[in-house]
Amino acid sequence: MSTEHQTETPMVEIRNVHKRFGDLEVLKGINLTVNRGKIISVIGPSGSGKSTLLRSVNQLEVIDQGKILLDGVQVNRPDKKGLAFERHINHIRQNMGMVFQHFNLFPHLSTIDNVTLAPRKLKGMDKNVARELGMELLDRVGLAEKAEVFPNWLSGGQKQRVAIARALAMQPKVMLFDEATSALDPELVDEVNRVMRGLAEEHMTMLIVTHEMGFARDVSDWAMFMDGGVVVEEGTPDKLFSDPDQERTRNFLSKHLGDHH
Amino acid sequence: MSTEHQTETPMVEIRNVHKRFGDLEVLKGINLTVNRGKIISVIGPSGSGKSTLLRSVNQLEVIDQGKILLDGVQVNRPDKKGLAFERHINHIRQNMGMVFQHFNLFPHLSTIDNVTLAPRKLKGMDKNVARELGMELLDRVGLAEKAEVFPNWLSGGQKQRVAIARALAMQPKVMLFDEATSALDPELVDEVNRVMRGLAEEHMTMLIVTHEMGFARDVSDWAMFMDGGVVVEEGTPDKLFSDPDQERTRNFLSKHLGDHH
Amino acid sequence: RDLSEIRDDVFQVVNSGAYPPFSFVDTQGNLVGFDVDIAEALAEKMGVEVNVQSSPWNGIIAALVGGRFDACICSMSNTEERRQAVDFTDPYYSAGLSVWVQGDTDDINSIDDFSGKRIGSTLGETGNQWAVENADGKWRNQTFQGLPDMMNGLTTGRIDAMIADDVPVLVAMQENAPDIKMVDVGDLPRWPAAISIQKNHPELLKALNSALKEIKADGTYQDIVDKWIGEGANIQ
Amino acid sequence: MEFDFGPVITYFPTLLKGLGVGSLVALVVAFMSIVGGLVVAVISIYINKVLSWPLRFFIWLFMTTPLLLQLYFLYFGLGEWILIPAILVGILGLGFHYMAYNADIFIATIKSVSDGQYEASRSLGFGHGATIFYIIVPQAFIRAIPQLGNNMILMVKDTSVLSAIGVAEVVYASQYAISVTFRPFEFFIVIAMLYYLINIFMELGQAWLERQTAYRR
Amino acid sequence: MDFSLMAEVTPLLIRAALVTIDISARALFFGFFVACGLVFLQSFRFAPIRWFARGYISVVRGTPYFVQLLLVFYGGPSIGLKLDPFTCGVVVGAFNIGAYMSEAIRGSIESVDKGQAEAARSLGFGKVQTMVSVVLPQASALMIRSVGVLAIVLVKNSSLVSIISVVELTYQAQRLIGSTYKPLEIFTLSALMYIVIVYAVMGIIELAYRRATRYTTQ
Ligand SMILES: Nc1ncnc2c1ncn2[C@@H]1O[C@H](COP(=O)(O)OP(=O)(O)OP(=O)(O)O)[C@@H](O)[C@H]1O
Ligand SMILES: Nc1ncnc2c1ncn2[C@@H]1O[C@H](COP(=O)(O)OP(=O)(O)OP(=O)(O)O)[C@@H](O)[C@H]1O
Ligand SMILES: [Mg+2]
Ligand SMILES: [Mg+2]
Repeated sequence: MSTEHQTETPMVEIRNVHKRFGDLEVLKGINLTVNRGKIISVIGPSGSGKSTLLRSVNQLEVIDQGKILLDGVQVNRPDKKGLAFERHINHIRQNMGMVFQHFNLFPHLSTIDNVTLAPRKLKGMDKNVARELGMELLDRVGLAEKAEVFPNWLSGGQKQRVAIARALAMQPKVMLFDEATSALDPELVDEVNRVMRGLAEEHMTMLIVTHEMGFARDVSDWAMFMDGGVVVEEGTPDKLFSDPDQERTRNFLSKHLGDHH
Repeated sequence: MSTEHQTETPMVEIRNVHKRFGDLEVLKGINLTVNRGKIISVIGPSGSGKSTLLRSVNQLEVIDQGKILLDGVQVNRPDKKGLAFERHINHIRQNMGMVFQHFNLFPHLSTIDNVTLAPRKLKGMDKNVARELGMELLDRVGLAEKAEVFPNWLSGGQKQRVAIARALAMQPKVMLFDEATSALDPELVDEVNRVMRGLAEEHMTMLIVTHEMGFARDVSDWAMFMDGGVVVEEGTPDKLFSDPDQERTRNFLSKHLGDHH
Repeated sequence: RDLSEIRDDVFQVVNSGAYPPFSFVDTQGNLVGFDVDIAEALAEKMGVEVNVQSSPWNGIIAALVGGRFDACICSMSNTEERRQAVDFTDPYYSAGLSVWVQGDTDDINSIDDFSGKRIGSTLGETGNQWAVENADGKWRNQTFQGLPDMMNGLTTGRIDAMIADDVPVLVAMQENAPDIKMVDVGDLPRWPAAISIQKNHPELLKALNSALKEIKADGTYQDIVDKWIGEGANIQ
Repeated sequence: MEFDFGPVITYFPTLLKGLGVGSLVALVVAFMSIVGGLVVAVISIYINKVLSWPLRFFIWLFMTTPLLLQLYFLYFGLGEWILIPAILVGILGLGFHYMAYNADIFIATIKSVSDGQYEASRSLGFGHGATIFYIIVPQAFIRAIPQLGNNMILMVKDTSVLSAIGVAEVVYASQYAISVTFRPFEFFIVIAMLYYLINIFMELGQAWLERQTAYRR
Repeated sequence: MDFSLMAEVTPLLIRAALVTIDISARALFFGFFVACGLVFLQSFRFAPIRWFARGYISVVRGTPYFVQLLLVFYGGPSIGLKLDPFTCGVVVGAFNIGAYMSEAIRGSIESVDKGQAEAARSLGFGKVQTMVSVVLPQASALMIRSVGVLAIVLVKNSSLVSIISVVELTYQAQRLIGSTYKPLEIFTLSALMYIVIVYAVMGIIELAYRRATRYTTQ
């Protein structure tokens, strides 16, 4: 097995993944390899299946066909049922942080508790240690002074940053971002950008769904363009954004680039 | 009174608006004039009070001080209480469409019903007429085939577009967008951009809160930069984005421009 | 209401409806019993129309005091305290307390033997009052909502002995012969059962008393006793 | 009607003692029925059907039959085999009864907590059970407070049913006193006031809870 | 079990059960309007009206039902309100359950996300229309459950009206036990009848609940 060569195992592997909702086939055989410490962006039009792909990676959506591997370990396990699958997937998910498009903060917990709940309960981290870690993370996203505030009182961007801090608190191997920066202003995008770079240096792997081409181009090591449930094209950001091979990609990007000139 | 010169009355006037949440003063005397058929963008860092300002315009937040006028008619009416204020504000709000940062679609209604509910109930529009209008609007945002689907089954961008269609269905005089395009991919941004331009030609006035500087610059006739509850600077997009007067604005924008080059 | 008003209307009488043989519903749903017949006999003598209804015990007192009913012909004991609140007619029978134990109990033969035992009584009845006032920490009182409950409690061993008016228990014994027996523990008080009416209605009181005398005199009373209590029984 | 509250004063200590007994029962029952109701709701929504079937039957049984009958069954019906002390019968009967009612409320509020919350928690690595415990239940509980308050306020007054099996709570105490003194209205008015006193505390508690949780919705 | 006795008393108990159904159904019907009225009054801006509604709810929930029955039944005539026992049961029942129901309705309404009402208001919906078109449909799931519980409570609490001499199921059963000394048989029968009634109510609740939550599952 390839797990012997730790450093060479890709962090995430997506192999021929299919997913349907009723009659609608949303993912039609997706393949993607994400190497350790890399940042991969997924772009594509609305409804193309980006969120569904991301949710499949940590099995919030059970896929119909194909394989997903995290660090060489298979994530989807059609052979495991019930409790056995539960135990397996909970363990896996602790290594994958996810930031949702709609944030999904826990409204009954203060900001700091949102961040520290998982390390306290899942890793049995001491309350004070967790608090320190949480404050550090909140500080990193510029929200230290909102620690005791409840999510309902936060602005959109503030919520999003709390969601990022919450996902980071488990010190996962991979971070999955679903439009993680859409509610952030440029200064913060820059901030998050720096945070991500820092994480990448600490060998954090990141899979990012985004609509902000500029951000995607800036931050990522590899980019993938999806449409209608299939991968249209992938490559380095430089290549994909400046000189795409596919007509479809060009069309999509031209709209965007048109915005700025 | 200035109402005689219809064309010269500004569509929206915000005069010295103050708003506090408990101890936190979020708006510290904002002034803004939005002329008929113009698109105004409000930009600024997270937590600067942009959403609060927008919500104040249609009195979802009751302001503590100042005046807001729609087409020469005062919106906030500290003198009116109870039912009188109710009648007044409901009437006013029918002329202001709002698209929320979190969309707030009605989960118990299908997409088309989300769009047609207001014209049917408030204008007594015939069911079939409303349906036709609704389908037209859904088509305009590219979602005709999702008419019978419930919001829970929509992707992020799809939800946002439904929210836009819903606000347009009342054929308001002013549209208020709170990050109305954050979940839209470039193609759609372009689409929405065109929709907005079309609306502007039909003399629709628009007030837009956005983080996408490119979009703001492209689409708007006037731009305002807020920070910490005050207006730092305003001007034409060309001036504001290329050659701002204030250090603070320059700083904020430099981060953004840095993204793309 | 006093008599004159009742004459124009109906004489409203209440009982508990769950106290055989004095008042109960038969399997046809009719309210019958000793108290009911007495009420009807009295009404006939008084020359008024009568309507007999039932209400749970805790409602009865309210019903009487509250004035929705004119009289309670419900085997009510005439006691000192109650006379503060209502008026009583002359007694129409006299009820005796009795003590009952399980068939195989032999260690309860006097009131002294109650010591340390659990003694049952029906909440709100005179037996209950006697047991509460005389317990003085010597025995534990346990109460029930009605005789059927209490007999159940006795046979299942929730209580060691029960205190109840004798006639209803004797009648119940005939009906379904549970394994219990009466023990003679010596002196237990007897209370006169009387009709209660609201205070300050002298006309009604007088009419009821004279009607009582009449039915006792002309044999109607003994016929009713024979019918419900037992041939030739003497409960005066 | 003339009122004479003299007798009430004589029996007031007994009434207070009855109130104490009733409150004690109510406290235990409140705890039992809320925790139990939550457990029943969680199991019947989340755990597999095999376990949930008997539970649904349990809910069904206690919801469909009157409390009084349940008490009679536990007190007299089981008397042939086991003699449960009256106060325990009362606690069990009331407890299970309101457990069934509360479960019904929790079922609705648990289902109303959005799927997004469940997913967010699962994606952090919380298991099914932990998600329910840390995320779903607290939010469902917050939403259930007004209805739970309603049920508990009803329950406090239902403790009077226990007088049927001889538990000396306040209605029981008054029943004895009324049959001795024949002053029903005076006693009922005083009982109503005593209950109202308890109710004020419960309403204050509920309002406090609602205020504490208002911004946590 | 004495089956012949059971057969004999069944018609009597059925008649009493019909009284139970009748009195509960009417109280529920009128109680719902009382509840809506109370919810409505609590939304007034004029504080004394709100206080009145809160005070009413507080007092009615705070005092025992049987005391309310007795006071209205016996105290009523002195203020010119002379109701026959059945009507009194319906009226007091409706005003009693209405207080609880208004709290149940309020709680359900408050459980709906605030953003929903804001979205409707921003479209120009008035308070009432927002309530009817947007908030209530989403509150209805919880409302059906919690009002449903109260409907069941009402059926079961109807036994308390016997205190004002209405012969309903429980009291009839107790009277029959008093005369026959057969508690097991008679309680079994009356329990069966309660089960049938309440089960029917639960069935209706379940159906309504499924309808109200249709949009969450497609
Ligand atoms: N209901 C509330 N109670 C208390 N504080 C609030 C409330 N709503 C907003 N705030 C605070 O007011 C400030 C301004 O919020 P607002 O939502 O207007 O920001 P914004 O400019 O829209 O930010 P973003 O770009 O992140 O959406 C924030 O600091 C926020 O925490
Ligand atoms: N639970 C569901 N049931 C049915 N259809 C669904 C469901 N979730 C998503 N879909 C559909 O699947 C398609 C892909 O959705 P997805 O959320 O993956 O899109 P996306 O690429 O993330 O779009 P966006 O950029 O707008 O967020 C959409 O057409 C959507 O309507
Ligand atoms: Mg998406
Ligand atoms: Mg905002």
